[in-house]
Amino acid sequence: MEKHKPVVVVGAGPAGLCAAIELKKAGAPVILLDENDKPGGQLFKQIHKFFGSREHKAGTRGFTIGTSLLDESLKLGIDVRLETEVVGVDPGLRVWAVRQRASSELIEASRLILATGATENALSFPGWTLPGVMTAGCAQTLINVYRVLPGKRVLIIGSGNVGVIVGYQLMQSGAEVVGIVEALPSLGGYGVHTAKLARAGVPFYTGTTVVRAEGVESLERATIAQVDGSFKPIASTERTLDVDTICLAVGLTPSLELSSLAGCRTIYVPELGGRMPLHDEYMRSSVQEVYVVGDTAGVEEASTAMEEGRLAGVHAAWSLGYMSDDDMKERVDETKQRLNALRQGVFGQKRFNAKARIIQESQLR
Amino acid sequence: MNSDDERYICRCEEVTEKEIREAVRAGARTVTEVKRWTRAGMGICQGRSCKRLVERILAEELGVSPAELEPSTVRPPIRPVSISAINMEETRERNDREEG
Amino acid sequence: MERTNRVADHVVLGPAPEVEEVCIYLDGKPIPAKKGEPVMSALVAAGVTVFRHTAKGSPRRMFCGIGRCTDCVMKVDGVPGVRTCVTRVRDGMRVERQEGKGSWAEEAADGKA
Amino acid sequence: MMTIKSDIAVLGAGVNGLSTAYELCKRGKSVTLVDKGVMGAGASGSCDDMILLQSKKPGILLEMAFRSLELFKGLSTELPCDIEFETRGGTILIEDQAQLSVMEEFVASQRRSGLDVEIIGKDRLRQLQPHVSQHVIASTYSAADSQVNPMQLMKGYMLGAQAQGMRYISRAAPEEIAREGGHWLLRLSNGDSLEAGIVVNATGAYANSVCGLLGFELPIKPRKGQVLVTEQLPPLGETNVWSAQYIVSKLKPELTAASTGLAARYGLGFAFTGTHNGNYLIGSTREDAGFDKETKPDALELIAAQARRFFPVIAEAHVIRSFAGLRPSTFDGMPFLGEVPGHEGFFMAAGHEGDGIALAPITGRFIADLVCGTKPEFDTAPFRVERALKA
Amino acid sequence: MSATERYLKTKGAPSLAELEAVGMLPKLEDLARGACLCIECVEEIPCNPCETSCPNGAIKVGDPITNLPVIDREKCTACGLCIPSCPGLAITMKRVQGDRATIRFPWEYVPVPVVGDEVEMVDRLGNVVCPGKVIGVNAAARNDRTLVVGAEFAAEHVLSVISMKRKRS
Repeated sequence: MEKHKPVVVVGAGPAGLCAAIELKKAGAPVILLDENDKPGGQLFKQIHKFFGSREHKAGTRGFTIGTSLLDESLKLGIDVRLETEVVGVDPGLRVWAVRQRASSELIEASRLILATGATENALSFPGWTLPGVMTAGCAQTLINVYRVLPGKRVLIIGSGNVGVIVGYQLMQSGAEVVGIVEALPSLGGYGVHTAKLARAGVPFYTGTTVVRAEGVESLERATIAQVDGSFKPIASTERTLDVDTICLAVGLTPSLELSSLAGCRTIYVPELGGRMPLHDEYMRSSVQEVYVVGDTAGVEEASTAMEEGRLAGVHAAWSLGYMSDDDMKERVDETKQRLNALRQGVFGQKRFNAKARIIQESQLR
Repeated sequence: MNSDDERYICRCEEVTEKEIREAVRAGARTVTEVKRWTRAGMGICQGRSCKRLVERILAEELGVSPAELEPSTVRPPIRPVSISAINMEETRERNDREEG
Repeated sequence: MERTNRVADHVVLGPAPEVEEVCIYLDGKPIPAKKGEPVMSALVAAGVTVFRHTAKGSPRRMFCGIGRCTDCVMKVDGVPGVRTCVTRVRDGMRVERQEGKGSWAEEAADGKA
Repeated sequence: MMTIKSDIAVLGAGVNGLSTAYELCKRGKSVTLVDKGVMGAGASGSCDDMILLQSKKPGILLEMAFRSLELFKGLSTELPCDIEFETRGGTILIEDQAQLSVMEEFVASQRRSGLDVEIIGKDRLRQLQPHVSQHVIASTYSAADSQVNPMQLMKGYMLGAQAQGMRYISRAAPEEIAREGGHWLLRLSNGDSLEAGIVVNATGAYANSVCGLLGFELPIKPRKGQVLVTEQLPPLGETNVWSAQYIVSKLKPELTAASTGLAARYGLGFAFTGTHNGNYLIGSTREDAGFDKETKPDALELIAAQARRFFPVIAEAHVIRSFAGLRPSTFDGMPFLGEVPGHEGFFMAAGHEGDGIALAPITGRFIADLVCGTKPEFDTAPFRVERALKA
Repeated sequence: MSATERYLKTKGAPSLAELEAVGMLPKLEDLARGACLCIECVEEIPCNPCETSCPNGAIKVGDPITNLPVIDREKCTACGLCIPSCPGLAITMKRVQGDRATIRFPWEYVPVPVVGDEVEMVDRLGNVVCPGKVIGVNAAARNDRTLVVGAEFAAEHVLSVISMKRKRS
């Protein structure tokens, strides 16, 4: 009986698409739900080339990866329901989906795979509600999806990969980036990303924070200042920059709402964005029928999200009897190898350790 | 203190950092309690923008790590849904068809 | 020349695609929009910086751009509180800057029943 | 591990525990307020904001509600924060002739009890509620119906009581309650102990489990009420709103057309009110669902459908969350207010079901009178605990 | 490594000295002998398209994938296929002939440069170091929209020049 109910995948970003593809390939009934009018999640605003190896589609632009995943899902005939917001789920795995913001549907799922991504963090400072202050993702959506520039002179807060990538892309769309502000003493993003901005003359302000934003009806200038050892601004170092846009790129937090409603236990892992659902090596949450993949299971990158999606898809298909033990083991092993490759080096090791901690914790409970 | 206290934390309800700190000093120890005391997070976005900020202030005031804070409760719908869209007519019809 | 913030040419994205134009009205003033785009992007393209004022009178535009933060709500075709970042334009759509909670449209007052 | 001594221990930081603690503080008692969770985590923080007189049958509860209303006016200046008390009036919407005749009778009986309430026609109703559906044929109207922000009210009581020396212990559930040497000794889950001459059990829907610690039972059951919350909206009308259907179904069940299985199961009534901040609270169900506090999509759907039936304009308004409260219901619809026989110094102040907010000010006074040995303003007989113990 | 980290992680780009310290700068005699592959990739990130793009096996990353690329100058034919393959836009090809130097570098801005454009060559921090001239623009489809621009400029600046100044649109 359980076998006839669909596996419901929420979120058609890289993680959700890969999970649905694996499930469909194994012959499991699957429904993929996404709030947007186009699948791909955040991939379609990623116009830069990805890192990784050939297996990770490295050197390929994000939107191209989105398109190819999409083609694959179409070829497989996956039931993708767009403009469908999942607004609730109960412990009985009944998914409350709202279609085209016009009608609701309750879908009973045999397994639930949550690939709902993450929410951008905010930073509060006087004036941060002024028009012109926005998240980096907002600016990226506007320039790369809608091809509209939110402003001409941009200050970016946060030097992680999101901040520097969006900064570069704003310049590609014709804006000036007047600076990148980083509270920590050293820059967060990959050196190759920061170097693209540096050679375009963009100044980096490390050990610096934004003190206030000012303007009458919209942003006209921002004041920045160096910070002391406890991250408090030093008044004597204040300087004011003429800007019409501030982009906040100060990290992401896993979207927890649906997994909380489903009753999944959580763990706090600062390296991966804060509180997130606990999960095992197959991406299964503390509720055995619910899987969590991609940023919602700890903020990383699209490349890791895809592999996590595959893990969950394979395991869910196996758990419903759509895959043999041997096949499952083989697929899981090769996926884990690729995942491990992505979690190496100065940037990756921290994430590798954090993930290991989550898995270990899930076994203890 | 300084003007920083007057900065908004909750964009929707326009709740200031000062109000949140006052609520914590008056006994609020979770995001949910801060919400009840100050309305921070009660607005149309339901705390999606300010939850992390409130957590940071709470942790700071209580002298604990954010990891130790109690996770906040969630109730559906997790996105704004129009009254007219809370309508499962189609699901019921389909179920009836399948059962009949 | 009409002020526009549209990105005409782009090395990666290529030249701006030909998209059918529609017309929306902001507080009665016509604004050109590309079919299928959200209200937000049409307004940003036209250089609109203020979408609404809060109950305390502070100006707002958009913040997250993907339907989460609801900062960008406006009155659209008489309905207040519409997220303009995830609401696509329709030809002839009436968009109004929302002041505080906004108001109910006259025609809505009669109800549908 | 410490032992706290006070004159009185009040269990439950809901609105009635708080009002009781506040009244006792005012009378110079030392009070410790204990909650297993936090302030307003139960029904008091999960309800609407209405103080409705009209919904009450003539009798002592209506009289007490009158008195409460007077007290609210005083509290709005007396308490240290704005409780957002407003008197906007209330309307109970009538959809057909059958409902009208029942409500005419009901209103007449309320008027005899001194409530200022009348039946108004369509035109008058549309002045008060311009967006109400055309199918509504008439309404009741009482100018006395009011509202208060329950969270602010609790905050006010809390701050007011604390200013007078009340000690508040949150996240501590009583695990043992024993009478020792003429006082009560409470062992709390946080390791602390509490010694008090008097204990007041104001733990709402959870009151019976506290009684269990003393070895007796009281018929107080959780009644779940699910409520929708809209975004802040421009005001739709002046008054708060109920539907006659629910009252009629209680007074004359035979008149109610067989409601659908779901609506019947959820015990659906219609309550509709705009809060001080502009959010509309739309309810509500009345269910026996144990201690489950989840909200269910199918229940929310029923509530949404009713909202549209009465206020078509609201169809496009957005719901931003839902909540459920567990109201403490009793076998006879009357709260337990008084000392428990055989347990000297142990008082009950629980079982108000949907009237918890409306009756809080008078409940606090009533219990404080009993505890201090003053004669309460109202007859104590209908609220005595004995009535349940006999049954 | 720590010195490199220090400059790279505060200014955004590695300094010349730091590049040299990790063996990422070509020697001047190599530059004079023929076009030299330059990869300015000094952090261990999981990435190897440079390796797989090279038809001659002149770039080795190997396993683990976070190894820094190692150049085998004997095998490099200066074909330039690796330039647009690098997601970090960290690869250039430089050469010195007499008092003129040439550079081929990745470019992703509009307006698209055209041969003959008089431009300003910039260093790693965007400072203009000398004038230059565009001598080639490769927009082959296989580059997936990363243009490869060739420019010539005064040879004395060959080590510091990394790109050209973006024109304001």
